[in-house]
Amino acid sequence: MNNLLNVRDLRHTYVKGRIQTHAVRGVSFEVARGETIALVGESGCGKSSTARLIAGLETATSGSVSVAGHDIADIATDKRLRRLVQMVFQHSDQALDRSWNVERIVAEPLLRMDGLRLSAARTRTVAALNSVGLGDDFLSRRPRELSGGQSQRVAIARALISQPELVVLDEPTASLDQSVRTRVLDLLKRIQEERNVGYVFISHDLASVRRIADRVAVMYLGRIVEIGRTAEIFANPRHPYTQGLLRSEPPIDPAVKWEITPMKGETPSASAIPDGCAFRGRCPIADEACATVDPLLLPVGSTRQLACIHRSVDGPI
Amino acid sequence: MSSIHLATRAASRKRFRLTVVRQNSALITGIVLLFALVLLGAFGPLFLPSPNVTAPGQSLMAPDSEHLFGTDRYGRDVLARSVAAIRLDLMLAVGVAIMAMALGSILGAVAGYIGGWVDDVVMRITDALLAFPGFVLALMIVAFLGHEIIFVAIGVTIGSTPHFVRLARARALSERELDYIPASKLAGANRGRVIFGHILPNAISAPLIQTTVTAGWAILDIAGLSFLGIGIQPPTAEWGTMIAEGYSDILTGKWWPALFPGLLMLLAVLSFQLIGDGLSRRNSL
Amino acid sequence: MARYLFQRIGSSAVTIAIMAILVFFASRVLPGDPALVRAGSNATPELIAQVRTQFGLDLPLHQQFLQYLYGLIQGDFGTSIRTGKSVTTELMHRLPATLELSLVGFLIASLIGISMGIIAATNPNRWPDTLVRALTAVGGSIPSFWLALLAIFFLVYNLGVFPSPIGRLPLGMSPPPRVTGFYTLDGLLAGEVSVTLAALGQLALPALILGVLGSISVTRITRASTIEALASGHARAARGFNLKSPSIFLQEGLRNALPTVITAMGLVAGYLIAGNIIIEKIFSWPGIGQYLATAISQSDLDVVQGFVIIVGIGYVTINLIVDLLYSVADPRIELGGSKS
Amino acid sequence: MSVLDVDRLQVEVFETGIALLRDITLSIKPGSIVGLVGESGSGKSMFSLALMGLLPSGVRVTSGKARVAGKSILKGLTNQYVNSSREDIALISQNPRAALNPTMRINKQVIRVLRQRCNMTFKEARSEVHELLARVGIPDVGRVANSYPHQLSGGMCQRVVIGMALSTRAPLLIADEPTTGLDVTIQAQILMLLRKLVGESDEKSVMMVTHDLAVVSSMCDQLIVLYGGQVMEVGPTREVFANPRHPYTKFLLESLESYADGSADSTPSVSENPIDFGLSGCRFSNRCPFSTPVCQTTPPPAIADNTRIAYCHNLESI
Repeated sequence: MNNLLNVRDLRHTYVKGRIQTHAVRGVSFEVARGETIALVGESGCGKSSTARLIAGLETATSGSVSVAGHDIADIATDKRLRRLVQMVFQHSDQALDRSWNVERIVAEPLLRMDGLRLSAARTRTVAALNSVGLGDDFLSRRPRELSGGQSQRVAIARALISQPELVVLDEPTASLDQSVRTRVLDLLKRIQEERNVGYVFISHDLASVRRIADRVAVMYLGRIVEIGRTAEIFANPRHPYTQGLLRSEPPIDPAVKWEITPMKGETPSASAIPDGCAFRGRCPIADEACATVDPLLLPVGSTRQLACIHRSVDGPI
Repeated sequence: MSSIHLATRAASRKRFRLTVVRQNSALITGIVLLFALVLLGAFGPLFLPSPNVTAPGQSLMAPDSEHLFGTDRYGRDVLARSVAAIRLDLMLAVGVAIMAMALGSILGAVAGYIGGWVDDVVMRITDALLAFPGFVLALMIVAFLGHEIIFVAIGVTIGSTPHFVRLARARALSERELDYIPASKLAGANRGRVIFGHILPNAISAPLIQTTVTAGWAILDIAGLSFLGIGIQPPTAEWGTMIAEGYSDILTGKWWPALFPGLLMLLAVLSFQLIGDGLSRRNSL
Repeated sequence: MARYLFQRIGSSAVTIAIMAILVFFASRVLPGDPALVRAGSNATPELIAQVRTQFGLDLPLHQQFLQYLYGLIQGDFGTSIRTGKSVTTELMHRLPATLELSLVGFLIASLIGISMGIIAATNPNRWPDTLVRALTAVGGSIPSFWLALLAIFFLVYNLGVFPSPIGRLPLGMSPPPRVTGFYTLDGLLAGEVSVTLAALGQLALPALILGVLGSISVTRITRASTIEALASGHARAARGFNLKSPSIFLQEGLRNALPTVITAMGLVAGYLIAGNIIIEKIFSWPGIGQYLATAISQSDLDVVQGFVIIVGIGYVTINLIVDLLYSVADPRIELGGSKS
Repeated sequence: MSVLDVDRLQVEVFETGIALLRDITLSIKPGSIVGLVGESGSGKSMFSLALMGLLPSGVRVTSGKARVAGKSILKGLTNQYVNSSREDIALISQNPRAALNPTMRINKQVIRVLRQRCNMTFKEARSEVHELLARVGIPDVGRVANSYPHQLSGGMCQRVVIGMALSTRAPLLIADEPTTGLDVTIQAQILMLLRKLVGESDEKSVMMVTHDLAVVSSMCDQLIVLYGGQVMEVGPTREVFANPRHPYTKFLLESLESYADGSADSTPSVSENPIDFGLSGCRFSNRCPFSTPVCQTTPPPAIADNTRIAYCHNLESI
């Protein structure tokens, strides 16, 4: 029980009318203290649903999430445990209540969890703002007076003020300009070093993943298809989906001629998942076996797992 | 060249300002109009004869310098009565609109945020109430409760509330999807805190604008009920009652007892409408 | 499609049921003694007791409720205390008069509303638009009964453009044999063109007033939703493709405003059914509105109940039609559910 | 002859006189793909709207000239947009789903463009639809042609829009954030398609309006960097990436590279101040680490160097 976060066979199915949407289909992983795991994938891969389940914003259909030994159901309902998991959201322009000022926004966890008054929380609020690089002149500002980067810093300050042990970062830089992204990521990294907090980092942006994550889990249609150390995955992707994903990212060096065969097709709907391997419709190496076998996520080497029946043997491909 | 250029630029900029003023003119006209009516209602009675003093010898006198709006069939001064009605009608209408706004917004925000069966129940009832124009609803309630001012107020309030429920619920549903709501849940806020601390303050602007329009409608509904004889009863000076009393006179060519109260009512409703229009334009800009 | 229709009819039935329950509770449970209201405020205790027994108001509430429901299911809205006749019969007898007036009013409202809306939307923020906006602002503020009185004073008594407001036919003319209940149609069916013309003449002014008042919201919504549609991404893209302006106005503007306009027309249709209580009273139009106006001033509560339920059913039916048309007009609505 | 020639174009908010675009000068050669890059608020979308004559109400072109395929698109003292100019431009807009009419089936929309832009008869246009859709790599042509936009994915919709844009035979294609909001694998499909289709013709030029430097680096021959409604730097993509001259371009590229490879942010103190449209000088001067007093007050001069232009007072000293 050394892990900060344990996710075991997490599943989540939404039912709307007669349509069942299988957003998360058996996801397991763990995160150590001070570690960052990135969940990457395209829209509909279930990474955001997983994030909400881990934060306790929704209840899983089955499976378990535990943080620091506490079940997420207890954390979500118990005020004393609630501080353990916090979250930073995607849209910088809607992450803050526009009718509140920065002081109340940042102090809200202290007001609710610890029953403090705003004035009693002042010192800690200022400290939290300072820790994200904002001065106390921001206290009385309104969200509409903040730039995207500043909004996201305020959101980070709010997430950190209750001293969480795990922070779920749901595409925290997606709505920011390129030049601001780097700074926000660096800020998150620095905070992690200071506080030894664990991160679950959700992103579709591979560059930001490479910058911040210790390990990467690549998701497709509600499953993890490949998981391993960041450097390993980027240097030597083994799942055909991971390979296609990395290849699709345009290179930033104009001297490199970008000439690829893009991955074919589009992600099927999560309410009509193909039999066998869910990726086979887009996979360049799929054969008949893939239509019948649903590949398990199996270890290849000591630090890596892979869900592909053609790549289950260890060794270079 | 450059001077010509500057001149055309200045000219078109002026044209642009004019359109801006024209766009805001609704709001300005509305506020001025309402303000004038309120002043008239507050201080007018000080300078006018009592609205209820009858003078049998002076019945149905055409407008002249003594009675600017003429007299009705009991010899009462139509101007004094029309002005006396401002206070009653405006206060009643504004009170009704505010009550309906408060009730409807809270119900709508709660239903929209909590969802599930609470939402089902609230919206089912709202839909059933919306199956009637507010006027019919008010009419039914007044018919069942009795013909008194308080029941008229209750009736028109209930008739106006469903719109606010709809409006607030729609806003609550979209607010609920914004990231700051789960963020405050993670901060430990319970449902009540989320609804009253976050959802309502952000969802309230549309209902607030709707309140002014509703006040206008409430004037029409209240007067309509009185016109049918089930609202405010004579001899109280009220626009609808006065028009009803002037109804038979108009057929004999005496148009003033019905015309003037209607004109004032029109201006009152128009002022609320213009303010509502102007506010929603500003809000959407 | 059939499945969707059944679902919608089912939910309409639920709405009507809830409405009926609300009406019952409004009449029995709200403060105020129903027997007292019915007997009148000057009634003797004996009379009140008699009214109580006569209307079953002395029974326990749940029994009253069951009786009321049982009656409703059989189409029995009770008895008028004023005339002693069945409320259902009286209302059904008067319904065609109201429908005829409402229908013509609705057509006028749609015609005026949609054309004014289009005129305004083709010239946003220029003088035709400003004029239309000013007209709708004033029009939306006019009390209907006041407008009707002024119209009668000027157009009937001073100018004589329209006949006297004395109901569906001039004095001395007898109605045509009843087939549809619409005098204009029945006159034609019976071959009495003079009756049809006379009926149309009587109909003209009240229908015009209803139409003008009803056109306000159609105008507003046609204008607003067309302008909104013309400002949308696909309208901009169509201009980006340099498509022709009339084509853009029709396909990007009006076509996409259509679902909203249909909704507005539905609201107006509902408003007209009820909104002519006052107009019918002023024009002595023998429809259900006038019947209600008389009944209400005399606390004839079963008539009020019956009226409310009939109007409710009418309104729910209109909503059903609107929803069906809406789903045809907007391909994004999947029949049977929500916007995708 | 250039496909697009813009000379000192100025776009202002009328009410306040704030210049959203200031002195924009640039040109695009036939057969090239040019990237117009900028972060939010840079005015890149405003510029493409100005070229299309689709500026929002209250915003006008106040001075400057613009020619598309040699024809002036603005006329007279008031800089009114010449409506027929749009014949020479086709727009591929952001959010392809919203760019298609939700109440029309795809085939009707395509037919409409073909009839009105290519003077085809209804029959000709109808027989052309399937071929057009197939050319943009749509696999299931019959089904897609019969669908409404909401029944298709964003990628499919963008293919349809690209197909319609190419069918207009306009020499200039403006692609406004054509892949923003699409998944990265779909983005790769669309970008490859766009490059292939543009490569097939020598006359067509594309102006890619984007915030994504990676897209620019892999797609564009030329690069125009915009900040606060002002051009910062213009030049061939390779040269600008290899050796940015303007402090803003430097900052942008360094943050991108350090972002990608994980190294520390080495750019000197570039502040996070928001864009100040009231600045009479260089719009970047309130963030620029090399800012001098003259930067605040005077718009920067164009310093040309061979194929490249940078707008900066202090190029020599940096």
